[in-house]
Order: sequence, then structure tokens, then C-alpha cells
Amino acid sequence: MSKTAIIIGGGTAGMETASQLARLGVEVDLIEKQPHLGGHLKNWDRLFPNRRNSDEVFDYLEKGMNDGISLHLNAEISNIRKSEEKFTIALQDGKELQSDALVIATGYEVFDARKKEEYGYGIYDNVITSVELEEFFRSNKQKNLLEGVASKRIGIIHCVGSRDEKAGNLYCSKLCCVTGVKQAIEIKELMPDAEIFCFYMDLRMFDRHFEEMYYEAQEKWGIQFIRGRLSEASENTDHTLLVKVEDTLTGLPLKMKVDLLILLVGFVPSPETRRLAAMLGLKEGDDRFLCPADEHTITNSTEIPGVFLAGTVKGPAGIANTITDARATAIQVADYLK
Amino acid sequence: MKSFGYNITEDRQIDFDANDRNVTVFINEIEPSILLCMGCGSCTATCTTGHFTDFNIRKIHTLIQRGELKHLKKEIMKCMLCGKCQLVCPRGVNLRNLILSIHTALEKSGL
Amino acid sequence: MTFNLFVLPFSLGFIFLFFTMIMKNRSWIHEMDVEDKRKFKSGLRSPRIFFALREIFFESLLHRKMFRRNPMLGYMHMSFAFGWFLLILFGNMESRIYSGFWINPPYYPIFLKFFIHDKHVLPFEIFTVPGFFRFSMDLLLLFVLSGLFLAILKRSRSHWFGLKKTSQLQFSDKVTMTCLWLIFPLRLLAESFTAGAYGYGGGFITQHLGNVLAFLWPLNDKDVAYACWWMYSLSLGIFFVMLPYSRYMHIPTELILIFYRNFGIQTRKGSGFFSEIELLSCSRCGVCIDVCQLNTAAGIQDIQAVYFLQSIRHKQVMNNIVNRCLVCGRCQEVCPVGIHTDYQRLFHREVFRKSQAQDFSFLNGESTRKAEVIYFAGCMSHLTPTIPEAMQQILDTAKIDYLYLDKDHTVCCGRPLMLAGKPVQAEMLIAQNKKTILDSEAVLLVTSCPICYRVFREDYKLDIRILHHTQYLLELIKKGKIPLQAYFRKVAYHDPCDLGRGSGVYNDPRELLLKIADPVKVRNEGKDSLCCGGSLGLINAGTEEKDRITKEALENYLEAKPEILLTACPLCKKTFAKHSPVEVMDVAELVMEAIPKKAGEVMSC
Amino acid sequence: MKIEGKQNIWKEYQKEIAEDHFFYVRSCVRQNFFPGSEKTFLRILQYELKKDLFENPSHTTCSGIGYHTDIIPFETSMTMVARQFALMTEAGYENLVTSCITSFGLYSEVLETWHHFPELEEKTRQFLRKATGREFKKPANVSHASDIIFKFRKEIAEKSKYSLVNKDTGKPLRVVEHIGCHYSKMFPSKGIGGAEYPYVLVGMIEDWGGEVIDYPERRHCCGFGFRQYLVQANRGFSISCSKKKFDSMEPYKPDMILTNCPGCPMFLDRWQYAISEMEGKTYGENNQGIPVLTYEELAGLVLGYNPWDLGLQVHQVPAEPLLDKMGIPYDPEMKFRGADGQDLGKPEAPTTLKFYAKEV
Repeated sequence: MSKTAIIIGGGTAGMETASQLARLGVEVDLIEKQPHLGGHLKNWDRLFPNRRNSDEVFDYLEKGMNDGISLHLNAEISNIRKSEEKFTIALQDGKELQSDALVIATGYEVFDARKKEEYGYGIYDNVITSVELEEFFRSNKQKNLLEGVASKRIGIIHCVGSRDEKAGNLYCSKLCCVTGVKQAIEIKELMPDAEIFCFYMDLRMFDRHFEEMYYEAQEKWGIQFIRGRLSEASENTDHTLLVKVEDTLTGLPLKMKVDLLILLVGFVPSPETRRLAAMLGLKEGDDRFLCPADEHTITNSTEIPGVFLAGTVKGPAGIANTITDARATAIQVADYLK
Repeated sequence: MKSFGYNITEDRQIDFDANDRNVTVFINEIEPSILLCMGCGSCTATCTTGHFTDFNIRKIHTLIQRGELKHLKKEIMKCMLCGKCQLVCPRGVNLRNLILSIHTALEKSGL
Repeated sequence: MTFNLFVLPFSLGFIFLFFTMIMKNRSWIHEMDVEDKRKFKSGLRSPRIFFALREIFFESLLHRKMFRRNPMLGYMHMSFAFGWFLLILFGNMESRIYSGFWINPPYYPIFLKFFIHDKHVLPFEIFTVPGFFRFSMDLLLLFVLSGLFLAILKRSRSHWFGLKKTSQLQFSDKVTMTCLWLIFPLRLLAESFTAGAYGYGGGFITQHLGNVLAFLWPLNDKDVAYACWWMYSLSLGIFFVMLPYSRYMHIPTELILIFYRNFGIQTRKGSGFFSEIELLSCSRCGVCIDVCQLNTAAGIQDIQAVYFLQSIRHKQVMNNIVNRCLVCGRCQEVCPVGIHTDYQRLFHREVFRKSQAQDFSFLNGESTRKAEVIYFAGCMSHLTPTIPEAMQQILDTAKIDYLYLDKDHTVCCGRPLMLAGKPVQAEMLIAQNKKTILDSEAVLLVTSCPICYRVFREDYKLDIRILHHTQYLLELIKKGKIPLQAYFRKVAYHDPCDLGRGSGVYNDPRELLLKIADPVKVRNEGKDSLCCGGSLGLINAGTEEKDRITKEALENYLEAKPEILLTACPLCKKTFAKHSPVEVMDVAELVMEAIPKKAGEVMSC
Repeated sequence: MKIEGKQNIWKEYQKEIAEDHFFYVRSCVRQNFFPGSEKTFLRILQYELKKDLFENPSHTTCSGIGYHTDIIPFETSMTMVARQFALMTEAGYENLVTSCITSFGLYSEVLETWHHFPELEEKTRQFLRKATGREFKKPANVSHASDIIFKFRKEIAEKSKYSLVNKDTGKPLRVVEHIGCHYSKMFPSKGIGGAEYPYVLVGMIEDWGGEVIDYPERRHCCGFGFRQYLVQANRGFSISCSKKKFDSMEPYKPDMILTNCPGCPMFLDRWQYAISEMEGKTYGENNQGIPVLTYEELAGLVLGYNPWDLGLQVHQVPAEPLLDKMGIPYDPEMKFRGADGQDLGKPEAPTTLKFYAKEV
């Protein structure tokens, strides 16, 4: 009788882990609470750094959804029991699933920008998040939207909800920087006469071709970068926004009117990740993301035998790293099930 | 005007929208490589004039980008144009031409 | 009959040109300062006038330099210049024979065949005096026409003349050139039709051609001939009137330039008249386009000396054309007229930046220690610290008591400001450095930077010896002060612009290299060496363009497959190092490596 | 502006405000700055709203000014605060209402400190016992007087005779609100609406018919800042802060500024005069400045009280333009007469600022 694994979360990490495990001959149950697979990947229009369409990556992942994977969509977990090396998961619709291993791939959610009250998200008309901008890009109504607010000058705010004790998140979300630069370029492609300012603390262009994108943004698109964190925004009578930052490279406070403010919201662990962690007794780090058994070496298993982690439950990560991590998890699971 | 023994201090804040950025646009057009600056400061660190004075080409350029031209003329006159800054710039910014462009811009704008 | 209405266009044009040149020259003389006036006056009474005539003969008539560059190009220029000159000379002599007067109206020799129809002279007759002239005049016309043929050919086949790219002409040039090209064919036609109509009086070409034309032509040949004479005169007249406004102004101006130059008058700051003579002397031959690396490497083809001088003449000097130049001196080196293109460029940068003030009041002289020898590394050397480090160790080895003048920090030598067109401002830095140098009471100033070296020599007016470190190291080696061991690595030497073309130091570094290395021969070297692309003279060009120049220069050296690319300039070193697959070293560093680490390995030199 | 967004935030920052039986503590400085305000508060609460309110004349400064100017240590402040609590306990009250924002901030700070460090509370009790022999109970509710007015704003609106509407145009008056820094910037949860979008004055303005103007420097300090003003050498900084606010609000053409702090109305009012004298610059229409009112004064106006009974004559920027807009009748002749009709003399007119409405 072949061994079985349950993967919770049908996003990038969950899909790739499932696909790889199925390839390795493991019977997989993939549980997703949404009516569709793909998770956040479905929200992104184009991916950094090469600006390829995210659907292409989704198509790749979907091709892995072959025999040996049982999909459970719209499925909410009500509880998890472990007895004698077996995990029993009760779903809210009364179904019960059993397996020999459990992979947590419930990922993250974006920071709720309303918590940074002084940025006026949800209050001022022309403050949106990077996620919303992606939605606009995806729905191809972007031109109308941006024209609607007569956007000529756009401010992009880095580190919203990241590296911020006031937001309760000390960690860096890593990918907002490159997202901001990508989106700045994309806006410029649509509206060549827009003036774009990125307000950043550090530009953490850590991965391959990221720095080159920053270079391109400056050289080709004339996007301007002002080093300083937004302290507060206020709305003008004409619905434009006044932003106040310190231009730290000149050592002077600066105020500027922008027509649209885009908040680069960071990663926080998804509530589902935290709920499952509490159910299973998994260890959370100071940043509330889940801890693997060892940060450097045993990066895909947990201290509980049979419970594995994949993707952004362990902290902010991009698509490529998530897929790589998912494969590593699959190997670990397969190894465990031998 | 009366004096009460204290003064109203001028706001240090850069008022980006109030600033005239014609000079900025002019300079950026002549020397677009300046857009590549990432504020590392190696130019200022190697600067000979910076050794003798508080001349800071990195800051001068950043202020120009913001349209702040108050002390520009006084500052830019100190540069000896030796070109060391250009030699160390990791982004290949043509700093000598930038400085000459600033001179030209100041001349043209009558500042 | 010694007059006809048709001579008027020529005569008026000639008078116009004659007086224009007189007026021009008067104003130039007027602009001369006392020193130049003195040189001019004494020059007129000295044998230098013969040197000038000799130079005019060789360069303006025979075009020796052009011949050296390309025989076709040389022949083309010579046939025009020398051929025309001889036509005038022989024509004058011939006309005197017929008129019997020494003084004739200037048009008389030009249109002689219209006025004189000597039936006693046969076309091939060369042993009588009139026959000789008749024969020679036709021969010379043929000579000129052969040049014309080549000139027309050059427009479309410039590469046959050794030119990759010929200069683009302006409208006035085109009109004038058309007139010039028409002059000689029209003369041929006028003389031929005349000879044909009369049946005699032509030379071996004109008579036979005239006979054929008379046979073929159904109209009154004399009328056709008369029309040709009109056209001939008109083309000459228009050419003369247009000449001062076209590139052909170089023909009379170059003669004046050669005289002045032989009298010792030179390009220098503030002598606007000489600049004007120089730029009017530019024949727009386009030789400078081919040698310019901005063209050959970076594909920039609108800023070369020819266009730059043209833009000055047309008072359309643009930022781009003045500031986009390496000031490497390559065009100056090959200019057949010897125009100081670099000086012209810098002079106009100055005009561009006249009102841009500088303030160096923060510099105040620091008194220095006294030393016989002072070493000045230069700004750029501070970014290539291995060079000054090597120099210090060598000087210590040679037991020289020296003072490292700019050890902590450098006040810029001033040349970068000059290259940017700010010589007056540069003077402030020069005064500052000069004071420090003189305070040390040194007798010898050694520098590692060719940029500094050049300005020290040209502008500092120091009464002490100034050497580039390559020269000084050679001197020390010759004196046996530096022990050397056999260290024969294959090196390619790059002449830095300011050291080679700029200061004429070609041999000392090579002599030094022969003692410690195995220098390989490279394609472009010496006066013909390429610029590394890092020149501070190049004000506005992007990284990409500079990189292309560097790569082109690098290729020149890499062809010879050296182990080391050797230079004598910190700026060249840094520029090459960015792209070079082989190690780039300064001569001083190589000398340093050649010093034996242990005693007893000393090589005698 | 998405009002639902603000409402969501306001929903998050609701605080409990007592219904009745208040122990009222006055401000040290307000009685000099705007003497009619506290009197009006008492009048509204006691006579309009029929609330029970008690004052003890032995109440002293809370020491907030001294504390924020770094001349009184926190232990001393805690002990003085404890004494006020003892006065309240002795009088049998447990709902503390402060007239002063800084007092409100200090009381909140002390209570919060004791919450986190109970040993300090114990120590303070000892200090108070040794110094005065008094004992105290911590208040059940600490509110600022503006919280009380906010709570009863609708009742006041019901009784109102005038509203914040321009009687000529029928349009709502444009009001700029300024919240004292110590109200909610220290403890956002202790202020109605929080720190970024405080609702306490907005609620009054809206319910009394006006329109609130948000402007870029809304959050900026009025300039008092204790040390900034109290040290003469720093006053330039104080006035510069106020000027920054005026410059920022000017384009929005506000009809008035509403405040809830002792210092803010003082400085927003008096610095308009100083700026006009120093630089010749005035704000508002016809060189009249922008009238600055306390919330008690505004409540009094809405309820139809005589402007001169509210103490509007001590304002440096004349309130008459506002009164005219609201259609409130007033007798200019009575402006500088005492309660008994005695002529108190007229103040000298400023150089640029139009002080006497009749000259306009």
C-alpha cells in the first residue's frame, strides 16, 4: 500500500509540493480553502524581474496536477488529530482525510495597510496597495483607473508594514523593493509622462537581475528614488495627497504632492498558518512565521515528525524560491515516507 | 516691522511643489547619466575639494533633483574639476559634465 | 583688341578677392600684439621668408604631406594646386611674349587665346618659344583636368584616396566647388572652340579637339566659342567671389598661415586673429575624421575638427561639438595644414564658459619641507595607489632625498580645468601649487601623471627641471642608482596622450623598457597611438561611448599578444583595467618589480 | 476622502465617558488665557444638561507644565496627581474631568505607568501619605472636558439657537480643528478617534452644522511645546510652528479654528498678531485673521450665550466675522465694558491685523 501525504494550501508551494510528491509515487490530498488553486500567484499580473506573465507560471504548476493528487477545494479544516504516525484531518463539510505526512503550505497574507493609519489607506481616495495595482494591471482597466485620478505624479511607498516596530513587524519582506521597482516601470510603460517617486529606506535588490532592474528604472524610465520613509500623508482638497518624508540624503524634511500613492505592503503569516500552527503545536518565530527544525540545514521539516513546511509559511519568499523550496520539501516528505 | 526679540525661522522643509525644477530638467537633459546616482557617496569621499571644504557633490546633485538651488552657486564654484569623482563612480555618472552643466544652467537661469 | 565685355566677371571677381584678402590680412596684422608685430616685421626682413616660400612650394603646391598619406590624394591636390600655379606662371610668360609688355591686365593671360590667334604655331611644336608655351599650356591643362577627374571620383570613392570618410559639404561649398570644377573644362571648351573656329592657334589638345568640334557643331563656331569664354569668365568670377565664403578660402589663407608660422607667430591664448587664420586654412580635406576615435570606435561623426572649425566659421558652435572631443591630439598630428585643432577646441570651450566663476579661496598655501627632488603623484595616482607606492620604493632604493608633495591630498594641477575651458580659473590652482613647489626649493619635480606633467611644463613657468617618472627612472637607471634584474616579460607600451603627442616624450619610456622588458611592436604607436578613452578632455560622452574607445585601443595592443599592457598614466591604467584581459601596469610598477629582492642579482645596464 | 474609512477608524477608537457626577479639575493657564471657557463649561453642564459636577478649590496644578519643561521629576508629578485623586475620593466622586489637555495626558500617563509598574503606585501612595496623610482611589473614568461636550453634542445641538452655517449663503462654515498633542498622540486609545484622525472636535463641528477641513499640517503642533515658548530664546521656533500651520490651512479658507487645549488657542490666536507685526502677513479675509475658539466658547455660541459673556473680547483675532457669519447678534459697544457696564478702555489696535470690525 502506497504512503499518503496531505498538503494544506493550494498556492505555489502547495501545488509544486503536490506535483513533485505525486511524481515520486506518493498519494496526495491537496486541501485549498479557496474555490481555485494558485493562491496569491493568481493576483499578480507580471512577475519580476523579467516581467513575464504570471499565468505562465500558474500553467506550469497546473500541469503538475496529475493523477495521484486528490483536490479538495473550498475545504476548511476543522481539526487535525495525530495518532500512531497517522494524521487525521476533519474538514468542515464532515469529510475526514488520513495521511502519513502533513505539509503546511498555507503561506502568507499581505499586511493590512489600514494599520498604518497615518498613510490614509481606506480613508484617502487615492491611496492604493501594490496588490490592488496588480489587480488593475490584470483586469486591463488600468488606463481608465489611472486616468480617472489624473495621475501625473505617483508616489510608491516601500516597507509598508515591514521593518516597522509600530506595525509589529521587525522583519524585512524582501520582495516589496523589487515589486515597487517593477510596478514603477510598468506604470511608466502605460503612462510615459507620469513622474514616479519611490520612497525607500534601503533598496534590497538581493536577487539575480534585481539590481539591473533598478538600474533600468533609473536610466531608461527616469524613476526617482528618495531615501526616506513616509511619515504621514494627508489629503488635499483636490484629492491629491501631500506626503511628508525626510530626504535623508540631503538631511532635509521634504513635502510633495502626489496624485496617487501606492503602498508596497509586506508579508505577514496568514491566519490559517497561525491557526494550524496552534493546532499542531508548531513553533513560531519572533516574526510569527513558522520555524523549521533547523534554520540552515533542516529547512523543510519541523520538530514534529511527519509535519513539513513549504514556501512562505517560513517567511517572505518570491515565486522562484518558493518553487525550489517546495521541491526540497517534496524530497524530504518522500524520504520520510520510505 | 516690530521685533519681539525672536525671529520667525525659515522652514527647512523642501517644498517640492513650490520649487522651480527647470534647472533640474535642463541639467538632466544635458547629462542624463545623473539619473543613475544611487547616493553611495563615493564621489564625495574621494573629492579633493571635499578635503578642504564641506563641498559635497552627492548632496548638491540630490538637492538639484529636488529643485533646491539656494546655495548651489556658492557651492559649485569650489569644484576643481579634477575628475576623481567620475573615476570612482560605480554607476558611470559623468560628473565633470554634470558640474559644467550646473554652471551653464546657473548662467542661463541667471541665478 | 585687348578687351571684351566677357572679361568683366573674372576681373570683378578677381578684384573683389584681391581686396578681400588685403583687408583680411590688414585686420589680422592690426590685431597682432606687440610681440607678434615684432615677429612679423623682423620675419619680413629675414631668411625665414625663404623658408616660408619653400614650405609653400612643398606643402601648398606639391602637397608632400598628402602624398605621404596617399599618392592618389597627393596627386589630386598637387595637380590642382601645382598645375594651376604653373598654368598661371606659363600663361603670364606667354602673354608677355604676345603683348610685348611686362604689365598686362590680369585677365589678359587668362583669356589670351581669345585675343591672340597665332597661326604660325603648330599644335605639336615645342622647339620655338611660342610653340613651347602653346604646347606646355595644353599639357598643364591636361594635368589639372586629370586632378579634376580624381576629385570627382573622390566624392564617391573616397576609400581609393585612403579616406574612409570624406567631409560633408555645405551649400556654399557645393556652389564654389561646382564653379571650380567647371573652370577647367570650360577653358578647354573655350580654347578648343576658338581654335576650331579659326582653324589654328590651338595646342595639341585644344586644336585637335577644336577641329573635331567644328566638324560636329552645326552652328557658328565663333559664337559658341564666345559663349564658352563668357561661361569660363563667369565661373572664375563666381568662384573668386564665393571663395571667401567657402572652404576654398583655405587656398589664400594657408599661404598667409605659412608665412606667419615661419615668422614664429603661434597659436596661443588670446590671439584670435591666428585662430581665424588657422580655421580659414582648413581645406576640409577630412583627414581628421578618419583618425578620430570618436568616429572609428564610437561612430560619432559630426564633431571632428573639420566640422568643429566649420561650426566656428559659421558661428554655430554648439555645446555638443565643442565638448565632445578627447583632446587626444590625433587630428592635430595628421592635419596637413598643421592646424592646432586641440588649442582651437580648448579656446572655444573657454568662450563657452567665460562667465562661469570659480572660487578656490579655501585653498591656502601650506609651507613644505625643503628637498631637492619633489615627487607629485597627482590626483589620479591617488586612485591607483600602487603607482605612487612603487615610486616611493624605487626612490628609497635609489636613496634619493625627495619630498612626496601630495602625499596626503592633492590640489589639482589645473589642467582638468583647462581642458574644460577654464584657463583663468586654472591659474588659481596653478598659483597655489606653484607656491608649494617653490617653497620646497626643489631643483627637480617628478610626477607620475602625464596630465600634471604637461601643465607643469606648459603653464607653470617653473625654473626647475620637470620630469615624468618614466624619464626620471631612466635617468636613475642610467646612473646605476637602481639595481635591476633580468625581467623580460612581453609588454605592449601605450603612449598616454599628454605624455606622447602632448609633450613629445616617446623615446625615454621605450629606452627604459628595453632595459627591463621585452616590448612588442603594436599597430598604432608613437605619434599614431590611440587614446585610452578615459581622457578628461572628453566632457560629454556616455560610458558606452568611452567603453568603445577603450576597447578599440585595447584591441590595438592585444593584437601583439603582450603579457602586460604597460602605460605611464594612472588614468590610462584605470581606464584600461576595466576591460583588459591582460594585466595593466604602470612603467613605475614594472621597474619596481624588476628591482631584485635579494642583493647580488644586479644586472648591469 | 472616504468617510467610511474614517468611520471605521473612529469605531476602533471609542472610549468610555461617564454619564454624570463629575469631579472637575481646572487648568492652570486657561483661566488667564480664555477665562470664559471653563465658566461656560460649568454653565452648560450644570444649567443646560443638569449634570452633577463638583470642584474643590484646594485643587492645584497637576504639575504637567513643570513635568514637560523638565523641571519637575516624575515622582513629584505622580504624587501631585495622587493628591488630586485623593481630593476626588474624599469628595465621593470617581469620574475625573480635566479642563487641560496636558493634565489629561499626565493623568493618563500616571495611570498607565501604575498599571505596568504597580510598585510605583504603592510608592506614590506612601509619598502622599507621608506628605499629606491622604489616601486615594484611582478614578473609574478619566475624561477630558471636550470628551464630555462631545458626548453631549447632540443634546447641545437640540438646544441650539445658532448653527455653524453661513446665514447669508446657507452653506456650512469651514472649520479647522486642532487637537492638543497630549490628547491622543501619547495614548491613541484614550482619545476619541485615535491619534491620526481624532474625532472629538470633528463630531461637535459636524453635529453643529459645520464642515471640517482637513489640511496637510493638521497634525502639526501649534507651536506652544512648553520649552519652545517658555524659554524666550526658543520663541522663534514656537511662532514658526504656528506659521507653518497657518500657511498650510490658508488655501482652504477656513472660517474658524476650533481647539481643545489650553495652549493651542492661545498660540494660534496670539501668534497671528505677532506674525502680522513681524512680517505684515495676515490670514483670513480682509486682514481679520482666522478666529480661534475653544470648544466651550463654540458650544456657548451655539446655545446662544452672549459672546461677551463667553469672553470672546479677550481674543487677539476678533471673533466678530464669525459671529456675523453665524448671524449671532452682539453689541460692539459692550465689548470692552465690565459686567456692571463700566468702561474698561479699548486695547491699542495692531498695525496690520484688523482688530476693530467697524474699521473694515
